[in-house]
Amino acid sequence: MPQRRDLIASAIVVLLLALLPLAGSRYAIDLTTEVMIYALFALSLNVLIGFTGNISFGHAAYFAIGGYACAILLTTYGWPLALALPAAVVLAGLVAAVVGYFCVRLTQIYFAMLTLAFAMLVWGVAFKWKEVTGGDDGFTGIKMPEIIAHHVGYFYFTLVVVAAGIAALWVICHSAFGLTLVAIRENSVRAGFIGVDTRHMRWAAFTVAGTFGGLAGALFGMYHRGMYIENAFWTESANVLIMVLLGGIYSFIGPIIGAAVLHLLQTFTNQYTPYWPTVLGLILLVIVMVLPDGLIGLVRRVRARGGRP
Amino acid sequence: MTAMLSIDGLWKSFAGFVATRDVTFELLAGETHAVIGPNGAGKTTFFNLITGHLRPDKGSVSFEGRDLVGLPPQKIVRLGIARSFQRINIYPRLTVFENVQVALIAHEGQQWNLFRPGRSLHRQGTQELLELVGLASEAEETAGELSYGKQKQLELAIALASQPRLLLLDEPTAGMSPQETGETIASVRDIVKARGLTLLFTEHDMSVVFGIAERISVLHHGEIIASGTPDAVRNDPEVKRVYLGEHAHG
Amino acid sequence: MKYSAMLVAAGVLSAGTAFAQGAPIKIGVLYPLTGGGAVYGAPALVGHQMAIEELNAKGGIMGRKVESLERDDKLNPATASSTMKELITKDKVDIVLGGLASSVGLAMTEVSKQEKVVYISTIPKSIQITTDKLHKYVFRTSANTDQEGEAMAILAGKNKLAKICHLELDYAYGNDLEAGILKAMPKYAPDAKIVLTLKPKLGATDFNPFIPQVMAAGCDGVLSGLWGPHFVSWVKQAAPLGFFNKIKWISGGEVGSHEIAGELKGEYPDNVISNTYELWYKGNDPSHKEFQEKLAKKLNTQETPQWAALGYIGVMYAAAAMEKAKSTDPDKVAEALEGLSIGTPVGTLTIDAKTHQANIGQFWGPMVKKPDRAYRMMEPAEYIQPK
Amino acid sequence: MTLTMFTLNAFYGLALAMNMFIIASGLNLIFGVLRVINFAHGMFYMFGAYIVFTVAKTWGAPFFVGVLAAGAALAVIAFAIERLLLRHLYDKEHLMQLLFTFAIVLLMSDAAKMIWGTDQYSVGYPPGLGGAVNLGFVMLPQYQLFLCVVGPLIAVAMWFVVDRTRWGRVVRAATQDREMLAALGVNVPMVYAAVFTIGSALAGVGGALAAPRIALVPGMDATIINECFIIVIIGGLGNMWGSFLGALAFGFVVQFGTVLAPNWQDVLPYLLMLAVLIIRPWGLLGRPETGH
Repeated sequence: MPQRRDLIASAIVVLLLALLPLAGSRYAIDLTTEVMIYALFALSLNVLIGFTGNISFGHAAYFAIGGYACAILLTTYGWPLALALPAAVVLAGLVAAVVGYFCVRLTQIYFAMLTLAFAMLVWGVAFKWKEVTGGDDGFTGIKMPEIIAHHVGYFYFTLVVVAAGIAALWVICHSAFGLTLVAIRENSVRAGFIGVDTRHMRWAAFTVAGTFGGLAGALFGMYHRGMYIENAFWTESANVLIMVLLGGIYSFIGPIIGAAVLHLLQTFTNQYTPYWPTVLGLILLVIVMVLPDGLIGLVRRVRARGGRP
Repeated sequence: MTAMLSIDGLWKSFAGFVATRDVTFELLAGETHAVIGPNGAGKTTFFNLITGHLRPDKGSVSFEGRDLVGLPPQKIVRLGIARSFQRINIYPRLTVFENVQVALIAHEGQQWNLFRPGRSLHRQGTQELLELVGLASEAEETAGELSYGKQKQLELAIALASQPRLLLLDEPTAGMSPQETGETIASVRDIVKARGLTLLFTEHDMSVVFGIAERISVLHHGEIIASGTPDAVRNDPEVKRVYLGEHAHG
Repeated sequence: MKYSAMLVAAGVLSAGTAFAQGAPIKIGVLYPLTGGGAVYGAPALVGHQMAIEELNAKGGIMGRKVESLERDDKLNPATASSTMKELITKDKVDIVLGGLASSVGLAMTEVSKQEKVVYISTIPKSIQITTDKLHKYVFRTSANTDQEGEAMAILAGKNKLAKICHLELDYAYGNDLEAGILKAMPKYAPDAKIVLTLKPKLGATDFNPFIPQVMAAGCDGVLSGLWGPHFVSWVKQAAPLGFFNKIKWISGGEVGSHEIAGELKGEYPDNVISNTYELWYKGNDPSHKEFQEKLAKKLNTQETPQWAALGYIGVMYAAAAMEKAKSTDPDKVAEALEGLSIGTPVGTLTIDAKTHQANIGQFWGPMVKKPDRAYRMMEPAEYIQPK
Repeated sequence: MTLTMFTLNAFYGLALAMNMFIIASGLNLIFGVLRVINFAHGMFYMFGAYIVFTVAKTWGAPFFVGVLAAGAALAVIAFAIERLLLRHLYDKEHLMQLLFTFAIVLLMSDAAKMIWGTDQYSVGYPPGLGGAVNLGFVMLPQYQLFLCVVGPLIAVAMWFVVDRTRWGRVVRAATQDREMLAALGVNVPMVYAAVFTIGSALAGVGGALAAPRIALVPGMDATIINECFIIVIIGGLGNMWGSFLGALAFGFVVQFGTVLAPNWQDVLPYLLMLAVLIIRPWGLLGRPETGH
């Protein structure tokens, strides 16, 4: 069974990550924390894209809701983390459920544009509800529990939460539910004719995606000690969409790889040149013209070629 | 025998073009019934109206006494009607095995299970269905890469996975070589007999139609112009004029 | 003018100077270099680079070579936050400068607080940086919205405005500037009354919903916080209607700078009184001439933009503070910055020990036609400096 | 709101609508025929504006020569993009086409920075259109009046070409069934190239025509592409009169909405799209796509 192999590989990755702080580089710790958060964010979006076949242009909305809610509950209301984090995640999921109810009535580009419209509404609320969110000054100065205020503590916290989140998504994506979603992506008409209520399933997938997106957002806000309206803007939605596509939508781990590669590339490119758009543009051209399955597809193809001489 | 499916005064038109015109039709439990007619006669529309893909403008469709009009496809499937499609309609990126497995999951209502690994469910049942349609050896292949004939067989397996009592097959041998056609028809006939299914199918190959159908209905311009045993239909003057006349080679 | 060429050459340092022992001093800087913010970020970075080159030519800071690490903040606070952390934790910079947007300035203020590294805000005006969010390590060498608002109130009083229409962009800077103006009006323009306040959105390109309202309100003057492209679009859409014929337009947002005047040329309207940090044709200090000549040479044009001065002053303050502290230790540098006075191209500036705000002023004045020029110039230009 | 104000706002709403329609019509044409969602359309618009700046202001050519130059330049750019790259993507998934056009946006944004730098620019009104017409109770800017004429002219011209010419019939047929066209001996690839070229040239012309009214800055493409999408979507993708209607809805909602509820101005277009899509999921004049 490949599952056991995957399990062992994942355990090794988590273990290696857990050892990272021993290496002592603060920078590596911070960067890895960021990558883990983006990986969860991208993975949550892929529940919609890769597993259900619906492209969302507004996934940043749930990221922002999770981030803002957690930040505000911790700071303004002084809730303990053990309550604030779940509450933020649930709120993101609830909003996703409400928005999803309307969006799943549409398909393809209309679906995408409606997700965009709702996301921009979330952005508008974050912008205008200044008393609560800080408006476009951002919500800074998030109060953090002592135990995770230090960067190493926060790294382990993120590692545990992201690992748990990814594990949960893995279970969901490989469950009967997940397999049925894939059937809907592949052929939603046929799925209807085997007795699947495709709209309800897509709605559920939308909610799952929003919930985990909210979790990633909560982690993000605490990491930066601030949430900003830019986090809800459509450019953020586009960014995570590119992560997913870069990694490859047809595999579970594709988006994780996409998130890591895009974020690291973006970070390193910015150290040398402000011409990041050119770099990204060329990467996208390569994906589109020669790597439609993303990086993971490339890996598979290379492996397939190696395996069958 | 009682009527399993009764259709009464069914109408459907698209932008002024009448695709189904006042169709009244009865399907008896356990029979093998063919719907024939020239291209554009409205056969696929007729199937789509029964299975909920389209909503009729007028008329009623009832299955075992239950009104189907207005029900979405997924509800109708659950009542015991499954279908295949004229154009290939599978999940191309899933494996052959998963194609059938998903249908079994859906049939058992397990699509809402977020925790049980999908690939561990109904392995036995999937295997049996694949063996039934002769795809056991291709189980782990990607469905979209199968030959045309095999994809048709896969469709049949998907339809059967819903454990239907009534099976609707839309052109099950379309695009097949004569040899494939023969094999397919033989297997369909065996399955229908073994499982005691009622079969309603459309088909352009007259040798197939007259080979296995117990009763035949003829659609022409959306109307049923004749219905009865193969012999009765063959000799129906109206059918001869509008249909067999045009396709004398049939 | 194309600053993009400069961006490519970023980080190239003057060679040939002998430096004392010791690792180079690292100065990190963030400006927006892509997208809409690059209009300001790119020239600010030019000034920054010029100051670094000068320092190294003179032997660096405390005899140590100065290294400049320049990054694009993409006008995005989260990017700025990550990048600033990276500069601190990976590159081990001794101080961080820059920012443009208020939100970016506040995000950098937050990182500075967490990481205990000095941050000098060189463009962001958000009042919060030096009030609510003030901490030991954050300083500002640009003006803030209270200072700008005060100057506008003074000018409203001087021009004897009675009925004022107030225009601000509906975001942090606009709202803060509005508060600054309202705070100062009772003192400097007690007779003036604001009869209409309108707030177009940030990034608006179409001002038709607002222009008729202002024209119908019968104001004798407008106080405006519409900067850069907003001002330009407003002018283009309002001028054909004769908008500027009777109304005095007193504007913050540096639309009195040469960038705007030189671009609008003949389209620049009458009756505009505005501000700018620096004017290539007017300096407050003898050192301005030297600065101006160098900048002109670097950009290959006499008519240089104002933003370079802000980037330049930030570096000068960083250098002076380290020299004074004789250390790069953030605590000592922060202490040195408190109350520190230095000469800059726009005159001697002092950072207030309590508010951490430099008393940088701005040139204010009417934009007038000149017979020998294609563009308008500020004349008389008055340097209004906060006390 | 007084009657005068109402008239003015109605006029400005119309002017905004026409300005947007000129740009959105090209986007819609491309989608209708190629089924490609062209994110680069906003960038083409920005290039149009910058090109008119270079031609009319830097080189001193007449404004309308600049407009034609902008249209021509974008036609050449678009033709090259279509022939060299885009045509290989028609049989791939929508997502890939989307990413492709996004890549073009990124590359062109940096190209613009290299060509024009990061300064902001301004283009003057063409002679005779820089003033206002005094109707006694209101003053209307001449240039806006001019745009109110050009917009419908383009709509009518497009309607004529698409609905009344042989070439238009081919284009319309291409939206229905590509295989059929090829079977009829029509050079489908060239039809596609032509449509992409014309649609993109319209973006260039739209940018050039918008240029005298606004400041030209990097990033001016971002807002416009979102707004064009909204217009095309609420009108019904691929439907020319739908886009016209969508532009009108957009113009009036944004103009009146901004006057009456300025707090909502940042999200007005999105609210409009939200309302339309919830009530009419396929846009005002769009039809649901049957099957899959």
